Amino acid sequence: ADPTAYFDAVIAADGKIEPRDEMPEAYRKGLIRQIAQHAHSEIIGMQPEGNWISRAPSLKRKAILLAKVQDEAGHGLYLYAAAETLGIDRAELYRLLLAGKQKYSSIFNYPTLTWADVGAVGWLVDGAAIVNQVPLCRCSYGPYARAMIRICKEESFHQRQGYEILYTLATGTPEQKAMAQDAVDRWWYPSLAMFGPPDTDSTHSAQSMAWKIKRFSNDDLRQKFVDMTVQQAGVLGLVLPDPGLSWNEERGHWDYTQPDYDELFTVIKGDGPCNRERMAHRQAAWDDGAWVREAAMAYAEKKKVTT
Amino acid sequence: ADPTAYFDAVIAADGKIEPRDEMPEAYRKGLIRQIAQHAHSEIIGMQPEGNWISRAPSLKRKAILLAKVQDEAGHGLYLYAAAETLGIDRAELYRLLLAGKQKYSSIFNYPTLTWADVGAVGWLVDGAAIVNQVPLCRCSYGPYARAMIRICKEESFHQRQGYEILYTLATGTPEQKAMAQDAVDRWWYPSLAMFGPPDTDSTHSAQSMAWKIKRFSNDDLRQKFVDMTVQQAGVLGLVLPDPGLSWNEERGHWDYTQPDYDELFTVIKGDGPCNRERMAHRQAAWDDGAWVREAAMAYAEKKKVTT
Amino acid sequence: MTGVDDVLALGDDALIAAQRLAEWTTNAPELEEDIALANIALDLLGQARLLLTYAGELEGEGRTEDDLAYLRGDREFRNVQLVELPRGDFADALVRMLFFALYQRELYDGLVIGDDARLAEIAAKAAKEVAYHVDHSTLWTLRLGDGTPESHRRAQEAVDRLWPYTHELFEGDVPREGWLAAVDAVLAEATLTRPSDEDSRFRPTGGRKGVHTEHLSYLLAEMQVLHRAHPGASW
Amino acid sequence: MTGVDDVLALGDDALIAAQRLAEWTTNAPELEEDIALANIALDLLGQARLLLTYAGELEGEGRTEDDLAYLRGDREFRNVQLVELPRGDFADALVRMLFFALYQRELYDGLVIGDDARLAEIAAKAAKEVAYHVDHSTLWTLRLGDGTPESHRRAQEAVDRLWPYTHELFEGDVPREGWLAAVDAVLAEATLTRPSDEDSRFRPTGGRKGVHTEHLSYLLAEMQVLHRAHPGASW
Repeated sequence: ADPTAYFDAVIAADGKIEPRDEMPEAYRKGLIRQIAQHAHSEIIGMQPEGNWISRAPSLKRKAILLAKVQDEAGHGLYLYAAAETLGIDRAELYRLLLAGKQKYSSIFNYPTLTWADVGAVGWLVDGAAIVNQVPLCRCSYGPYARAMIRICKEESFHQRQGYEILYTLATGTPEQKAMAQDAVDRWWYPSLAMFGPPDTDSTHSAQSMAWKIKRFSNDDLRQKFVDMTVQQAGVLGLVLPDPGLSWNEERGHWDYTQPDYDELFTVIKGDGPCNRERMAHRQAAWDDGAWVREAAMAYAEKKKVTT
Repeated sequence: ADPTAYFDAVIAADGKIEPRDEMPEAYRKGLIRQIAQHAHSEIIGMQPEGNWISRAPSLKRKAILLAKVQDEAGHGLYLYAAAETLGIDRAELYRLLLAGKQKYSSIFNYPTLTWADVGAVGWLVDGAAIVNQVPLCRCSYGPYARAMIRICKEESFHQRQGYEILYTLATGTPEQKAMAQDAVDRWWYPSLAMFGPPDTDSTHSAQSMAWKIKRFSNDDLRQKFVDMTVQQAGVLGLVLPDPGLSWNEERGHWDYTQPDYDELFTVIKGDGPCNRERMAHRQAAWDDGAWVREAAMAYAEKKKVTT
Repeated sequence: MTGVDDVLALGDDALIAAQRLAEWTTNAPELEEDIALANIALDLLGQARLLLTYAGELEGEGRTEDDLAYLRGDREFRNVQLVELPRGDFADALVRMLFFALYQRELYDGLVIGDDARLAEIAAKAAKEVAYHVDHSTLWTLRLGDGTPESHRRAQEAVDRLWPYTHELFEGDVPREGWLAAVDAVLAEATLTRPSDEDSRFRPTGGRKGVHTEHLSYLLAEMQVLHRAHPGASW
Repeated sequence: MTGVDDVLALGDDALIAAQRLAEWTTNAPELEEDIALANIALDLLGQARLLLTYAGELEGEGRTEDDLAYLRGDREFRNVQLVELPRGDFADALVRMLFFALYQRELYDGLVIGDDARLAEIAAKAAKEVAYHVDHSTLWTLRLGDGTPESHRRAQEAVDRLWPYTHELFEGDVPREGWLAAVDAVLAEATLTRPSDEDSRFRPTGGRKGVHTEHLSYLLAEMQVLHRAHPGASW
């Protein structure tokens, strides 16, 4: 039998590929790359928000933020587990991350400068992530699709929390409202850039579409995010920093100014404001923990021997 | 000639012993111990005040405090230099300090909890130090006496600054005044204890008196400090935390309650609130600086060879 | 009747312990531990909120949990010094958690059957959480103590460094015997040595009266900065 | 006419540099260096006070040096990011001082002969101080770069880490050529390699517009905590 016949049939029938199924090597490799990048993004993404846990302005907000960052670690775990079903282990993925051989989402290379950034990250960054990720809940690789279902549920919870932070600020004191507007001013374009380069410049996309990993083009997803966000910004009473925003009756969508893709590539290549610090932080945590991981292994080894 | 004849004659004539002069071994050793302890106190004493440099409440106070702590480092330098004239080098004295073989003043093992502590340390601790040290300006060992003259001048400047901090607080807001009173409450008895155990229990004293290193008894100096301080506290409008304070017409001095000498001995033995932290801090700075000192030596060596 | 300061003491212990533990977020030696430490910090933060709210009610001046957490200076905090010590290494964190969780177990066990119904209710909820903290810190104390020579050394150093600060936990009504027996059992299995009471004359104290180490005011400066910069604002 | 923001930029550079440098007090590798670093921090603090006072006067809203130092948030600070980076090791401190002092030398040399008499006066005083900072940091860069293999490695790492942040110094009117030549001469003698302009696409910026690294708000939280806790008080 043709070894790819089953795979092709499942994909054609919109079914799920499972770990034990045969699959094209490029499908497997592409998925590992994508899931790993997604997992790394959750882990590195803990840093910009973690930056405000110690300073959260109320105990309730502190608890919510701490729980959120914890959820991100949890998402990292599911995703590394999903990647492991493709025959690679977490330690190796970590190594590739720290060696700069695998990427994470560039959005986390921007600094969180004020408390309002925690709100803006929740509202805009998680919002953009959800738009990107919801289609992945139907992606053709079973373990990834199932991980995404759980993650998307939590992400939309996080997005609501971010929105709520901004709403409280936007309806608070003049200083709080200014803080909220400032955060939106800084996070808007980087959030738009999260959908990747315009379709005309995008690599990987066509094959991913065919394999039903990706289901919508970058530009379609970006438009969806813009349409959704413009409406919410109105409710918040905050201004999106794009003078070109206008409703296009004909298209039935909002026209908007594209983000600066040169900046995006600069960040992707490692030269964003925080790339070096994010990686150095992760590396330091990893190095500092080496003796602990060794102790845990040595102890487990002893217990195996003596019991 | 009797090798100690010159020494004895100089002491008898209230003259100065200089480094090249012959001197009894016990005199030399005792002086090294005392000067080293004094030098170590300046160095360790930088920590409790240094604790507030980053948080000083005005730029002017920050500059004054930074300059004061710098002066203490300078005092340490003069005193180590004075000790070195007795044939021991600074590195060895450092080693003895870090090994716990030489002491520093126990007062620096109390924490500085608020900004007012910076004032109280200046007023009470420097005040007590000055009462202790002024007689040392006339001590029989020349280099020590000369170092003390310079140090006492700067110390009285520091004491005035501390007094001024407290005065500003005591005449400031109710919170500031409470902060000042709280600091005085905590620093009063430890400052009294700086004069050492009562004369009845004091070791070393008799010989030091005979050699004109020490010139007044612990209790005399303590009384002098109390008399001076009671009067200043009145001007500040702060209460010294001793209900037993009362003017003794007959003695012409203030009666006061003795400090808790058990507590003093606990601190001297290493079990005060901050002994461990002060030593750990100094040790860490020393260890962290090792590669720097090595580099400076290696560079000096190279320059010697090549020029 | 329960005093405000007694409840503040419990609330401040939990709050400051949570704040220190949360510093581990993104710094833990493995992902599972990032999650576990955040979980425990969340439990402690939850206890702190209930306790501070109750303390505010007892006080009767309308102060909320946030007023008490954000608008007091270090001289007004009532926590023991153990929980405010700097983060230290992973051995510090887990040995400290062991000492503190075992203390909290004794504490809450007592409150559950005590006279104050409100505290009994808080304690009943917290006791379940603390049981997990005890398990988690016990497991790690064993792993570190009986792991590698380096982990043993670090764990022993943590025990020696932190031990003096445990005496302050028992200045109140919580009996030390049960705690000591539980600690001894874990340390013994972990091949760690517990400093003898005779040798340890260094017994820092003062936290319950607002006399802290120099570390607490830095912790509070960071924790309170944003709240204090916007007086009266809602978040 | 000189703008408020221009003077604030200079004052904030000096203030934040002083605050970071003062963190070395009691932590220097030798006593002489404790004194030297405190001295240089004092010089910078003095410059900051003159400059902030002048900025307040230019602004004309009655703000004093302390209002400007203690009552602005990090988004209102105008310093370059170079001076706010964490303390780092001794090589970081001295290489940073070299880069910054050589920049300040160019800066003040320009101001001394500039149109603004007040700035010229401040610059004339500061220039003498900066000459010492240049000497001191040059000496240490040589010692570290050409000292031991470890010190060479650390010095080179400091150069590589800090270099990207030097570009922001030259976004204003200060010319880069003289600075670059001076830096090159010191680094070459110190056997250190300067990153080429072609290789360094990472050029962090934003400080002059109040966009800083995540470190500045922590520094300010600590620096301002006491002043802000007592609104309107005198010290």
